[in-house]
Amino acid sequence: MEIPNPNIHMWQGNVACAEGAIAAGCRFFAGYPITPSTEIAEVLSQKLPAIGGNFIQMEDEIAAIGAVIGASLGGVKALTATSGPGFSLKQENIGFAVMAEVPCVIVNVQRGGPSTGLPTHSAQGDVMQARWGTHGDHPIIVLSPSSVRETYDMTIRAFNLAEKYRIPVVLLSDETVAHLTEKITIPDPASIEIIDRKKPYVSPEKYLPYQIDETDIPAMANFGEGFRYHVTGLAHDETGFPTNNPEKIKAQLERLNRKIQRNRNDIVEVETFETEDMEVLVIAFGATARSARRAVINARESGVKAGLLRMKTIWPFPDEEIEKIYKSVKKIVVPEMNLGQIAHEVEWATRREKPVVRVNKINGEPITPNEIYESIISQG
Amino acid sequence: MEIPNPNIHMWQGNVACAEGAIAAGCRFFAGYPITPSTEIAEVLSQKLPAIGGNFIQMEDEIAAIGAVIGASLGGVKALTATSGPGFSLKQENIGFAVMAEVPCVIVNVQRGGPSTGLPTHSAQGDVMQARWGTHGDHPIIVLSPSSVRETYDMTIRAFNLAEKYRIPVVLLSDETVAHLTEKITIPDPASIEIIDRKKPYVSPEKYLPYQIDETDIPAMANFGEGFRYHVTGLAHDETGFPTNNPEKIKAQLERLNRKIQRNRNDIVEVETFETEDMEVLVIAFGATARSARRAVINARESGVKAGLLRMKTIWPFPDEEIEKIYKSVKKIVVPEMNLGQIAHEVEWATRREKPVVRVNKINGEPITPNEIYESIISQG
Amino acid sequence: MKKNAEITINEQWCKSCEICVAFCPQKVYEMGRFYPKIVRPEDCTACMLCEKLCPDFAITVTVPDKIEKSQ
Amino acid sequence: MKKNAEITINEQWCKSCEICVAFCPQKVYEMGRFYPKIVRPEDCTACMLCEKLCPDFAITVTVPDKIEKSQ
Amino acid sequence: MDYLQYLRKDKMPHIWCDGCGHGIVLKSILRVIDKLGWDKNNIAMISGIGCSSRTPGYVDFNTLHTTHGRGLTFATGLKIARPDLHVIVVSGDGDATAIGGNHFIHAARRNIDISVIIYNNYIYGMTGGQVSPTTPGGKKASTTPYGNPDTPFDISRLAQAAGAAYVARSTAFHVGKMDRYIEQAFTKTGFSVVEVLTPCPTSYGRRNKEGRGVDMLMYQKQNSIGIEQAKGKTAEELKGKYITGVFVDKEQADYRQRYDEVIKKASKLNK
Amino acid sequence: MDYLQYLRKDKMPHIWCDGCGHGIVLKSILRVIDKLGWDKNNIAMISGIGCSSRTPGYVDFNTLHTTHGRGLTFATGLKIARPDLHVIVVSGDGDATAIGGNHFIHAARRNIDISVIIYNNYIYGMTGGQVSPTTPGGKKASTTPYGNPDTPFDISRLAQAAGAAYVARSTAFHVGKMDRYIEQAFTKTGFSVVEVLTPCPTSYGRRNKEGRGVDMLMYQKQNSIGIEQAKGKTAEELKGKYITGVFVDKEQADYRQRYDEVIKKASKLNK
Amino acid sequence: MSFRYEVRLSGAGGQGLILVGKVLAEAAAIYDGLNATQSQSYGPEARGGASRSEVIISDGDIDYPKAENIDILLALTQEACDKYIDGLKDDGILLVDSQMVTNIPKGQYKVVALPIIQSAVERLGKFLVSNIIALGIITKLSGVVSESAVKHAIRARVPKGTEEININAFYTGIDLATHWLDEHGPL
Amino acid sequence: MSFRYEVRLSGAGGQGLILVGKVLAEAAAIYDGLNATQSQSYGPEARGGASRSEVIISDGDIDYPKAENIDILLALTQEACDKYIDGLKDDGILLVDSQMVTNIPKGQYKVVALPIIQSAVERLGKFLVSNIIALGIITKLSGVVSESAVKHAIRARVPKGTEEININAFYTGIDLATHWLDEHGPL
Ligand SMILES: Cc1ncc(C[n+]2csc(CCOP(=O)(O)OP(=O)(O)O)c2C)c(N)n1
Ligand SMILES: Cc1ncc(C[n+]2csc(CCOP(=O)(O)OP(=O)(O)O)c2C)c(N)n1
Ligand code: SF4
Ligand code: SF4
Ligand code: SF4
Ligand code: SF4
Ligand code: SF4
Ligand code: SF4
Ligand SMILES: [Mg+2]
Ligand SMILES: [Mg+2]
Repeated sequence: MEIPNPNIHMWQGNVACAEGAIAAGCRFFAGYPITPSTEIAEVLSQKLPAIGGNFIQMEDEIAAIGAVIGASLGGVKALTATSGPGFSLKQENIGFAVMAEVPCVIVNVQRGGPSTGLPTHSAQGDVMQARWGTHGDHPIIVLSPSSVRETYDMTIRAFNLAEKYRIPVVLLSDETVAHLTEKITIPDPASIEIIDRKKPYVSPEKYLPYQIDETDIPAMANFGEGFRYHVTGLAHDETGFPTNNPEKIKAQLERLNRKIQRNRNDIVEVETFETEDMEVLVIAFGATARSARRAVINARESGVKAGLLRMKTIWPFPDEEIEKIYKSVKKIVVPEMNLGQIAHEVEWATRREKPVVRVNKINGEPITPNEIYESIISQG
Repeated sequence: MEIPNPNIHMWQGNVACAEGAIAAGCRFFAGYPITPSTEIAEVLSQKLPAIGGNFIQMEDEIAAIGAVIGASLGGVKALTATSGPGFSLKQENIGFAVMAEVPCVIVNVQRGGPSTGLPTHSAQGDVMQARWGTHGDHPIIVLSPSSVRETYDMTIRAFNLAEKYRIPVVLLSDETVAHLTEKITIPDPASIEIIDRKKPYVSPEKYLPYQIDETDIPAMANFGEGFRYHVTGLAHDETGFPTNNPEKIKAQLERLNRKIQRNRNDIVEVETFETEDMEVLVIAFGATARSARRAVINARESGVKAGLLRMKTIWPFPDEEIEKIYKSVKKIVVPEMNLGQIAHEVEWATRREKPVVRVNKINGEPITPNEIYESIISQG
Repeated sequence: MKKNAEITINEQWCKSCEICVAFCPQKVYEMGRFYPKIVRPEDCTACMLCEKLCPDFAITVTVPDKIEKSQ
Repeated sequence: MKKNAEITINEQWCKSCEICVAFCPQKVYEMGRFYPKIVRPEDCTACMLCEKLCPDFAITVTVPDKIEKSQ
Repeated sequence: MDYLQYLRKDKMPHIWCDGCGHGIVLKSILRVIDKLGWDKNNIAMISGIGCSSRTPGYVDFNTLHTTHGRGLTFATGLKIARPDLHVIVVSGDGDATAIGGNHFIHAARRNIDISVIIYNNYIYGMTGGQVSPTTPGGKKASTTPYGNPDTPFDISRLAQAAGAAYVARSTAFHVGKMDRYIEQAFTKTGFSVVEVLTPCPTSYGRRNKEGRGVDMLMYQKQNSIGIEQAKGKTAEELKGKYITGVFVDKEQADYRQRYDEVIKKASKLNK
Repeated sequence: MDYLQYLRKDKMPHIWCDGCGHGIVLKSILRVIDKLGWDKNNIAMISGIGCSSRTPGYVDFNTLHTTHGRGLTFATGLKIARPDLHVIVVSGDGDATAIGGNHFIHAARRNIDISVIIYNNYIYGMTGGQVSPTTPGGKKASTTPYGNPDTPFDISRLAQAAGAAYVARSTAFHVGKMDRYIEQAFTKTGFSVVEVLTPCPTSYGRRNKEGRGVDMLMYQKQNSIGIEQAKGKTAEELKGKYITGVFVDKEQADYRQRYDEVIKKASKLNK
Repeated sequence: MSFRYEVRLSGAGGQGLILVGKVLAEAAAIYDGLNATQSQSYGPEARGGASRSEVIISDGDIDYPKAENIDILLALTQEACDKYIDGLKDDGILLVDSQMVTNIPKGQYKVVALPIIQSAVERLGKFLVSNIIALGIITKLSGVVSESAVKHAIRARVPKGTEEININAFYTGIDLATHWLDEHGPL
Repeated sequence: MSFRYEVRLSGAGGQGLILVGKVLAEAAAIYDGLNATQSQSYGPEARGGASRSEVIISDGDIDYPKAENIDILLALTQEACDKYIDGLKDDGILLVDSQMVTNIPKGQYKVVALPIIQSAVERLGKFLVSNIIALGIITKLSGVVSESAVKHAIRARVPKGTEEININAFYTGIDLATHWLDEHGPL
């Protein structure tokens, strides 16, 4: 028996998320319990006060995201975690955070839907909601982890992207990964890159909280730092004050969307596996990508040249990454624990030139390697 | 001067919606005021009690949709109306209505978004949200009127579809149509088709509120009619009681989605204009379709063979209807008061074979005929 | 009067919480290996407390007609 | 004391609500065609009521230093 | 009495843990319904989400299990649409006073003829023991591992301030009181609230070393005090005591009566 | 005093209608801030949506105009993250007690050190005059064309029942009282509420034939009564009267003090 | 080909221009058997600031319901005139209150400046009826709706008890316009 | 090629099988330097009903973390046995409580029936340690983790003060398994 390495843990995905948040510098959590995300709150209720942070259980999910935005405006990195029903409730305020450009991280541990659905079972049914759940055109960043270690890393990345781009970032986990206990070796804290919001370097009188410049990402002053600016969910101009001027509105909303579009290469992350000579491309994410990987290995063993593109970033959608590799394949298999939400986007990205075979499951059970394997090797 | 015909009115879109609801048999409204939908509530607060109906202003939008579902379970046709921020808040309970298959109508009069956005200005930014706003895979029906008369007719149709398919139906209006006062000749009440939910014809002991039969649409007993069944947002079987049985869950969720898919031809309505010999196809909906129509006429006058497909049903998406007519065109113009939500679906439907030219506007102003015209006639 | 009440325990539903055992004023029950045992049925006064407190609908105390009426 | 208070009305901000006119205990104001007129400035006791009640930040009553201190 | 006639027997045994008080409350509700002789077809029982909110699944009425905290909103719509139905809402402390707190005070304000039975176990039972707005200060929950820093709501006081017509509190142990209060609530025209203090051994008792359900009921037996007796006592003397009794019982027009006036007026004006 | 130093002058004149009381309330807030000598950089003013909620746009602090009803939730996060800031929430009757009712009672329960000034004009001003939870019974609103059938909330009573440390009510007319209450609220550690009754001539006064703002203020002047004087009076005598005064003023540990204990405990245990 | 006549009414919030738009549209649609739409733009709060109401009248379908090629623009304030002049046709009519709008924007259109508000106050003693005076002027100048249709529409719309003063105001407007035409010749 | 060993633990909620899974996985991953995952299925309420916990142990990557080809299945109740037998390998081990599970499902696997719960009550006087006895048996029968790793993992996991009784229970399990192997020969 080896002397145990203190950096090795058997952690649940949800624990890794909480630990990742702390590693990212998160010092505020506001939430409302809901299966299967509750452990994130429970761990942070214990850990945050121990390091001088704050944990608060709010009266509902709407209040939780409100508090998170408030804390972030005060300069503290803030997190909330929920599942489908709570994610639906948070939508109005998520839109506020997008519009007011307040960095924060929202974890949605997906469970079976719609409605109360299957609270203790797994699903990936909130992919489109994560993109479009709030009203009005808006950009958003959505990441989806496949493992416990990745949950840790991605939580950190979620905070980094939120801070860098002044945007709420959704960590879209699923019951399978969130409740999976897995071996994790956590990285040396010194090796972890932490990004903080860009601070204004002008005097308060000159500060434009929604300035349109060459970066498209305005510097952000925290409340109480002498800048005394105004934050609103109304359409506003560079000063942050409401306006009805169509030109100014247009300029701001375009910048808002552009700041993510133009940085999509920095944001979008995919991982490919055995894609060089593949004839069948599997595109998967989250827990399902684990099964997909095994299915690819098994298919190769049976002589079918399969490859996997695993989406770590879901939104912005990795269309360019798919575009680069799909041309030569005979078909594309898209397994997901929903009725084909990603498959539809894959069809868009690939112009429906290739058959896109959907492997869907919505009964709360994870998709097995074999179910994907069958679709890979089947003819037609 | 003619003797005025009592069926001719100058009505606002919102008034026509309220009047259409009454004509459809709606006798319950629960809402929460929000610009630009408030007039619907105001008119109904006056009219409903006068015909023995009930109007209630609830404490928020969540409560309003809750009350609407409760009233519908009691057998009374029920309506709520809101705009973006309220629509976001209603999402959780909309999912409940889908899952529990409770007919009701939700009006979303779109205003500028995201967030508080532009309360008094027009937009069409909630198209994707109307489809995907609640968590989990779910079907939905979304209709979008272009005129005051159509608001009246479509409100009736929304109730009919809701009752026929046991599903919430979203009437996705926009500030332009909702606040437009326009001449309307209302039809003879006797000529209006009214559809009521299918009632069970079995004895209470045999009644299965979520029966899977050849129609896929279970009969619906109202509370208090002797059937004493159970309604839940949890995954349930044919009896309506919660289950964790993967087979039964699958069967129900598939039926839930199938009942809309297989009836999409009954639900999807489009209107075409000058599409026979067209070289440029314009696809539009809501207020924008009015400008599009004029643009098409103007283009034809300038010698460009343009045609219009106006989507009256937005979801299920009229992909087949588009498929039928797009092959011969040189390009497709999609004007919408958002950043291209429908254009993306059009690209999917047309396999990105044709250039899809987006005419987008998100500053609160309606798209003018000329802006569309320019895109129709421009080269490339 | 005492002797007339009839007590049954539905072991399919009983969850062995021991509430009946603890609160019966007449100590009619004792806890068994898995379920409560009715050890002193003759002491039962048909006070119904056990039935009312059993959270699992597992106890039925039946009182013969005339007694019920005379209560 | 009365004579020393100086009253100004910012007509850019005044919305002609007439609150100052109605509540000045000394009837210092009368309503004009569009804006209140200061008709009896000499009667002003610098009670500040008009300033406090003007919802539009349109009235300023300035009290010379020493008076303010003696209040 | 025969509880079984009101139960969906094939759904039994219920999911509640051994020693959970929820079953005791449900029984009281059924006894009252039986006593009142209500027709099962005319009863609608509605809940939100939680262990307590699973109640409707077990009873043979028109039953509706809604979204977390929203039971009262659905009930409001149903009651207005169908004044002929007896509308009963069952709710947990979390369901009624955390996420559903606003609906609770507004239903009270409207004085709509609905009875709410709140199973107050000071905790979120269903999700495994997180702190609730009624968890006493200092107590442990899975999200207050160092003890709850907050002060709990007094549900009855809140209901009273918001305008309810009838408000009472009992423990699950005091079945006689509970029956009486629930009966008074059910027969009251207007908004009535009965708060029942009930043990959750699994998610609350265990963590706070209060033992099993049976122990927690014993505590209730020994530490309850009626409001009348409580009146003279100091806060010190009342520490750890459960104060039970009827807090409000007043006559005032309910929502229906008032809206019927609106209908009368409107019909006259629009004739 | 010089109000202008606290105003964003380029945003003036404000959007409030002629005779609207909101400006009077804002002035009172500014006078108190001036008196207390607070540094503008350390003040955060937060609101929801409504005419009243437009206040933050005009003042030169850290200002945040959130979503309808949610101001208190943002404020809670900010105050916890930044205990050094003075956090003031301004809200309307609809914002605070309709859609935001739950956040209101929970902020009170937590006794978090935030002051809320509620501009209660009995109506939804911003959206054109719909009934609000505080609209008196019988009054007309655009959604109660036959008169409001409902009974209004007593905001102060609700705040009290929910646990606020300081609760007071003034009219906009009574500037002296208003200043005093707001000052007491601002200096209170814990959750403090000042409800100011304020005229909305446009959306309420006109429809209810109560005249212009000036007339409505005159009514306030003539029909207000302090709680002390009100005590002896019958309901009949108090009809149509505005009861003003301080309803609660108590000392109790605020959220911060209690959570600091948690932090202390946690740090010790996890060393 | 069907005709399309565009009217834009502009001024300050509270001047009753939305009512004028509605009456004009109803006159055309309900009493004159034409087609009509009426729309308005709101400020951030539907209160205060410059306000705009537009009426399109046609004997055919009205697709785009906003004014683009305005036949007649009413401007009761200088701010409104400056803000809403865009879109007035080259040969369109710019109708302004001669006291409120003193700075006439340059353009090809025909300018009709009349003391609308003053007439309301002085002739009818009621500031509030300026809007109906303007309606009378527009009725006369445009010729697109019949006087009797507008009269009926006014009676149907205005609050009970105010019919007479409003009809008077309307004729005051007709009068002002008639005089102007007499003086300046037909438009 | 790396090996993959699949363990499924099943019984009633509250029997502590999730803990067993966690300890087993930690033994493998933290103390034996292997890779491991542990997962569980919940009933509707995460309470009551049959419960399942699964551990996958491997010296390589573990992609799919659920059991599909089970090497050893523990069933402490009949219900659990019936419900979770699916997926047990043809040559896998079915370990059951000999008193609770009397109806052994037919199949190719090797059946090991031992009085787990009885031993807990009788040998250790504590019903609650049945789970750790089962862990001992599994450790011995599977051979996939070292006894010392499991022992360390138990100490690290169980509540302070209960270490000894749990270690005793663990060795009781090792004992039972050793005897069984002695009697029936190696698996
Ligand atoms: C919108 C939403 N948020 C959170 C949850 C998770 N949830 C289910 S029940 C519950 C709390 C239940 O507590 P309580 O109402 O006191 O009932 P109990 O289980 O204690 O009887 C929570 C937080 C949910 N289902 N929906
Ligand atoms: C979610 C949501 N629902 C509704 C609205 C519309 N809305 C804006 S302000 C308001 C009411 C304002 O009333 P109050 O809070 O009393 O403020 P007042 O305008 O009277 O000062 C409403 C309903 C909104 N903006 N957001
Ligand atoms: S009270 Fe009921 S459930 Fe509990 S032990 Fe007795 S019979 Fe069993
Ligand atoms: S009825 Fe009363 S006396 Fe008889 S067993 Fe039950 S509790 Fe005991
Ligand atoms: S109170 Fe102020 S706004 Fe009103 S009339 Fe007087 S100066 Fe003008
Ligand atoms: S300060 Fe007082 S006395 Fe002077 S003008 Fe104002 S209200 Fe009148
Ligand atoms: S968790 Fe608590 S409330 Fe839920 S069933 Fe168990 S004991 Fe009852
Ligand atoms: S509508 Fe009412 S509350 Fe709003 S600004 Fe006008 S008077 Fe004030
Ligand atoms: Mg509870
Ligand atoms: Mg208000």
